[in-house]
Amino acid sequence: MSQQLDPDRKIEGSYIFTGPMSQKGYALNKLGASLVSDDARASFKADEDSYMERFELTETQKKLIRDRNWIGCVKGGANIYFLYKITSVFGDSLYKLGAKQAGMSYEEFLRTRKISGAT
Amino acid sequence: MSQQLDPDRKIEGSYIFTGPMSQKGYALNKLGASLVSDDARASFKADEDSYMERFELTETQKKLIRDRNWIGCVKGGANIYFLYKITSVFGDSLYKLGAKQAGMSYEEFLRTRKISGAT
Amino acid sequence: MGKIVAGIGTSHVPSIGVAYDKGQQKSEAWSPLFDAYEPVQKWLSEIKPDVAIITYNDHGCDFFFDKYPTFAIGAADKYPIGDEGFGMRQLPPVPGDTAFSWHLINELVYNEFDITVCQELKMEHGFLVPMNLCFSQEPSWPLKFVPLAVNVIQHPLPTAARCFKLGRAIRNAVEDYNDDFTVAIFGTGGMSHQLSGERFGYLNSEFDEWFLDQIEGDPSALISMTHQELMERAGVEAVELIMWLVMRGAMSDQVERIHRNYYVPMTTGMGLITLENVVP
Amino acid sequence: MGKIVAGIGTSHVPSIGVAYDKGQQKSEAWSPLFDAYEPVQKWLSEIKPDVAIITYNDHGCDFFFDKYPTFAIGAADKYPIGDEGFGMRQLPPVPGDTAFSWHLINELVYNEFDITVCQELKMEHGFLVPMNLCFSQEPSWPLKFVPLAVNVIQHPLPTAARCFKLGRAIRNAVEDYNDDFTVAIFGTGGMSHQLSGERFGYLNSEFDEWFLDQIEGDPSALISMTHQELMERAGVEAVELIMWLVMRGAMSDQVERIHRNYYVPMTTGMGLITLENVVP
Ligand SMILES: [Fe+3]
Ligand SMILES: [Fe+3]
Repeated sequence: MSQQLDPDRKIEGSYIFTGPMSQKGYALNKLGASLVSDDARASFKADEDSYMERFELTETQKKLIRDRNWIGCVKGGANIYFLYKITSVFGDSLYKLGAKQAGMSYEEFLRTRKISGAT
Repeated sequence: MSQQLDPDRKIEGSYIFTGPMSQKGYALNKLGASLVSDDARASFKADEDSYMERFELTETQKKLIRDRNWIGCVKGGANIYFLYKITSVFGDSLYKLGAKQAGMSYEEFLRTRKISGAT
Repeated sequence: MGKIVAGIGTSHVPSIGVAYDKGQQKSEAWSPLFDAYEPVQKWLSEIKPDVAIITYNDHGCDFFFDKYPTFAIGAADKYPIGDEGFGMRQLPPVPGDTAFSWHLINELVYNEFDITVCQELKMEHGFLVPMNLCFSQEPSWPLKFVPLAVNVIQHPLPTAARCFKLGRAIRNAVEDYNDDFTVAIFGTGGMSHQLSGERFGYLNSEFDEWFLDQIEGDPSALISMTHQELMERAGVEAVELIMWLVMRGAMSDQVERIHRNYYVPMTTGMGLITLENVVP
Repeated sequence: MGKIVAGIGTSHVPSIGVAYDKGQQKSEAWSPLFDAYEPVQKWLSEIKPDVAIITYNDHGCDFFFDKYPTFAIGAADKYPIGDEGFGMRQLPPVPGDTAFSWHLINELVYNEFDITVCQELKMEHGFLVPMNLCFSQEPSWPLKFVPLAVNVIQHPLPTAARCFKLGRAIRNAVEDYNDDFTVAIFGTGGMSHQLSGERFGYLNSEFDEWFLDQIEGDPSALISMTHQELMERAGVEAVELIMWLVMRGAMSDQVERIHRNYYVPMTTGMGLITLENVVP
């Protein structure tokens, strides 16, 4: 059996989306997965709390979203591609979402890139 | 490559549910797949035609249903398990559906069975 | 290391579920079936497996042809009951074992089985009938379950050989798991029957008895059988018998048969076989 | 017998789709990328493949973790454009080749690949970005497509070796098809990048250049690489580079490289390689 992940080699600043992580973040990801129409995005934006009610989020998960705590979401099993659909509704595009996870301002982040216009 | 089906050995009175059959009967099967709640079954029963409108059935497919032409459905790519959900709405249980395909009355069919009470 | 303690082949005819729900276990028509499972229930309550892996096929409760998987495995704590088109059966949700499911899925995928992983699955007759026959849900299900759904309805189906190899890989995954963990594995469906076409009602009891012989003594002829041959000899819908080979593949080459039954009241040969491994 | 006439590895970064839709192909930031694809478009318009098989991954447009497949293949005449969460791109539906899809699926399933068969699939950036880069849709798409989606987001992922073998099996299936039928096969995604966690923005251009060397000259080190190593060296989301091995497996052992490009403006190494078979 060729194991593909080595639990003894944690990759710094990384959270591998394994089965147990997927189970833990299931409600968060389901919320993300729902945001694939203008209507859904508009209702979420208009009333976050009642939109969240449709999914079985725990109080902790709701708080992560209310606090825009994206790195907390990732640690809690949000898959980056589904999380991205959530953060986009709040204006956090992929690179803003990334900068927040890394604890930088968007401008700081852009300064670390070669071509800051290629967004 | 071990081919599993032999196109030169047609099995009498049988229609193998292959890819092309599945493609052909797609709308019929999608209609069947929808009938998995009391509400859906009630609306279909109440107004067949407008229920059928929700799926992209061809005129031929609609006529097969209106005519309760179950063997025609099977020849047209209806999968037996999805067709069964359609026929059940019209009171044709699995064995009645079967008898009709075989061109027998239900009573005739039951007489060919060992234990006619085991339905 | 974990251990497979029981291998069970059994039919999953929907009318058995109806008879069960109506309490007809002791009726003249149904007692030859249900009575045969009483010693099986007793045997299983003595063996007490931690988990039962149930190889079954969806009949349009969970999957549609928009996205139809060859092999799908559940990874949930709980599997609710589904509506197959005839109303919801009044049964409690089925308990799952998420930790073991993920272990199994990991090992299978890394061993080149291309599993569709299901964190939501609804249970239907293909799964529930074997459960109803082999376990009592009073006061609650006595073990946890892993649903393993196989495509046996939209060709191309996995070959019989592939099903057998999947069983082998499942055995290896169980043996790689926690000490003292015990598993019962089920292959369900069949036996001979045909539901679609003018050939509706076709049966072949001789074939079924031969299949029961071979699954016990020497499955090699079953492993190399094509879908064509299986459908010709046993009926188009009987091709689902390939699922018994997942069970057989998970057992040792030599097995001891504990129970066997065959009853054919209506359109389907209702078969039962239970096996234990002969440790070499 | 059918023939694979082109093997293409290319990144599928979403911002490329945005730049494309905004007509920024000639902007300072984007021309180093788009310019590199002009000769590729020309080459492909000369080769004129009948079908392109695009190995890509869904990013939450078609699949959710309720039922997540390892390998999914489309079998439809037409694939509509999907909404990934950011609105619908104004692109015409993608034409499919149902007959070839079913042929391919048959051969793969009978050769023990456990495919999820999709008669409905919506197309998203993983698929559309490579199309936009390599073909012109004016006045209409010049060929048909087969989408092949690989799970590269929820572990366990298929191993790199399994992806390579899938490519081999695809080549055999193409060679078993109609005379004069020609296929381009794409592996998409990557190259180095990390989107999740505090390590966001991690890049490794040295790794990317080495990967481009190996995929051309000798993929064996890539085939035996674990997901762990790939993620350590190239970033967590870069593990999707295993999809390039499906493409490479479909090519002959020796290949001739036609184009190569590498550009890394932002968070992802944007790589391109095109290959032709060296007939032995
Ligand atoms: Fe079945
Ligand atoms: Fe991707």
